[in-house]
Amino acid sequence: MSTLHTVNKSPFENNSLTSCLQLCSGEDSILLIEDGTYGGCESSPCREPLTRLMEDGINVYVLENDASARGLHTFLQGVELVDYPGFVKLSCTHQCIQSWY
Amino acid sequence: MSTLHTVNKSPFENNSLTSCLQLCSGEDSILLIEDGTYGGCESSPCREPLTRLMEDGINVYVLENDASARGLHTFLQGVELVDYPGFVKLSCTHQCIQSWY
Amino acid sequence: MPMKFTVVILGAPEGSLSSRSALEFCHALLEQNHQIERLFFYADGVHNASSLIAPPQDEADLPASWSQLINEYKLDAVVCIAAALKRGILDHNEQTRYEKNAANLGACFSLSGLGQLIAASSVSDRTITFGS
Amino acid sequence: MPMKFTVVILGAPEGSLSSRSALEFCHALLEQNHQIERLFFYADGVHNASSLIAPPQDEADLPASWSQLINEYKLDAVVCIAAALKRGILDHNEQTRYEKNAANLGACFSLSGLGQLIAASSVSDRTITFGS
Amino acid sequence: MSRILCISRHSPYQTSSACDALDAVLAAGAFDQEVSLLLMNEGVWQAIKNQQASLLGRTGIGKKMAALPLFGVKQVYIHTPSLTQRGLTRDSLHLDAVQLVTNNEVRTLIQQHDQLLSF
Amino acid sequence: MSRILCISRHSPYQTSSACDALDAVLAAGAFDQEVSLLLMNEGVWQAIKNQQASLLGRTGIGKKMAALPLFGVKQVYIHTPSLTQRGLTRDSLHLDAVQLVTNNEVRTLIQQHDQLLSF
Repeated sequence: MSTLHTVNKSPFENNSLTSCLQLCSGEDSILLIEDGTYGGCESSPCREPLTRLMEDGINVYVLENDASARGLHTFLQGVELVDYPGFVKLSCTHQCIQSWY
Repeated sequence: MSTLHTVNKSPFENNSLTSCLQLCSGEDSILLIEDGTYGGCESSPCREPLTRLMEDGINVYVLENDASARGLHTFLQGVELVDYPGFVKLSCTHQCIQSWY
Repeated sequence: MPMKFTVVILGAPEGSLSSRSALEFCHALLEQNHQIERLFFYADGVHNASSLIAPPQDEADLPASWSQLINEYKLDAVVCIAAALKRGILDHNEQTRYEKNAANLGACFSLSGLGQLIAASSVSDRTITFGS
Repeated sequence: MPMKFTVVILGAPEGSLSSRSALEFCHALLEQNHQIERLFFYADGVHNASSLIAPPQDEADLPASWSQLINEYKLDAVVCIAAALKRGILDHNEQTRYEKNAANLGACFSLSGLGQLIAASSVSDRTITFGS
Repeated sequence: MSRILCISRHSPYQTSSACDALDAVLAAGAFDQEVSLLLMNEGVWQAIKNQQASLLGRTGIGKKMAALPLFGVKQVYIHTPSLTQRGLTRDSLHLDAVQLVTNNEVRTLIQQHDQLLSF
Repeated sequence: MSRILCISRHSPYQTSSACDALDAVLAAGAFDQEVSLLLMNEGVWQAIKNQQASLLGRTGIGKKMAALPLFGVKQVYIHTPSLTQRGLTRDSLHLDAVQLVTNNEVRTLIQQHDQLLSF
């Protein structure tokens, strides 16, 4: 069983992403939306644990619409961009969805 | 000139208290209200900088009403309890009030 | 394979972005031929059902966009009654019951209990929450 | 020495505690014979002025408590009009202007612009914000 | 019947989140669903002793917590790392019948349920 | 005339806070008050280049920022440690006439103003 974790808070101000990362494993994926997209930046306070999880095979996505709105165009290596149709697909390919907010 | 800093977010989840502590100095005081009262606990993630500031003469207060509501009864050494009339007095004895939320 | 979703909306249209995220997600969901078993507006999300919102011209009108989506796809849009009463969102029944001077629930929404969330979730393939 | 305060309220009565903190603070302020130049309800704080809120019996009724305080001390309670329109809080004028089916602004509040915040603050000894 | 896990991550009073989560869990119980509640992160503050919600005009939340077993809520889980981080122990809690769980056990829990309600 | 400092600490779109702060500053300017704006913490994201608020149906905030000088807003300050922490520099900003300030300079700023508006 796999879980899609969505995170909508900035890790520069809030611990939701840090809490999420402690529970991710196996086939899980992480999708950064809204202010969560700041967490995918190269300067992210969660850079290290995110990189480690990606090396372990966890997929990390950033919602392109929300990142572009914020003027964010470069991300940590390995982070993939998705659009809303991609968000829907991720919701279907994972068995459940945990929202961290 | 002195500033009263109020903080209403828990430092276990949010960085408002950390940000506040970086700006406190001189005659400033800090008042922890609402979920900010969790920040006055002995287990506070801001224990070290809070203790250092208190040693430097910054007064740190916890709003008793909000702490009691949450079942919080023991605090870092040096933290003082105030009630709402005390909150008002602190607002008068400092030249301005910055709310961290 | 089409899937059935329950979508929970916890954010107000103004003062939170999550209502907009939920709306965009629902559009994409329906365009991929998935089904929405129920929209459940809870917590501050109940404000999306207000008929009195008048946003500025250069900003999105989320309550209008929700109503359009609900009407276009004939969606079941339930507003949690307990959350709504606490936040001043009333239909005519509740207006009468609480002796208030107005009702402000949008026409395509209905007030009901949390059982509607549980019932929808239990027959859905996925439940997704858009937090505030 | 009595001081003049401008008090800014940014939190809704439900879904935030800060409206209650502001209310308790105002009570203590007035009991110490300080003056409130103006209460300014802004952002989600405008919901405190809703006349349609019906909270459960075992919970505090903050809009009622605000109205009581405002009436008792004859306070000037201004609700930011731009913030209110975006959140579905209207008086009869705005109801007419935006062709809405109801008005829901409590009787002791008035809708006005941000200039009222600035004007009050500029003649006050202290401005205090209760954030959401 | 679906198995529902409600994850409640917010403090008891600052927002309505904790109360909303409890209401949802009670509703699921009343509907004869197999429902469990997991308190983690700030959510663990909901379970600590000697709270006086009446000071905030919020008496509802304690009553709702007390009602959990009556509504057939299967289990209340508490995330141990969240508890430890806050200097709390099992003795700090006002609920007796709770089960403390590690990160790994939370992962297993999520796998054992059909639907997540995120609060 | 009072000297007003508005401290805006939140990100541009997630809540209405950033926009509310700008509206308050513009109103103060229109009322001929001496008003300055300080962006710090998440607030510094408001000032970065190449934002496309239209993707979120929020075009207002950019226009308001551009209007600051027209309304006689005296100065926009940016908290340098907040900028640095986010991997940003002066070149990342869409505003030209900003002044970067240290923690000590922020303390001095607060002392030079009569009223604080906290957002």
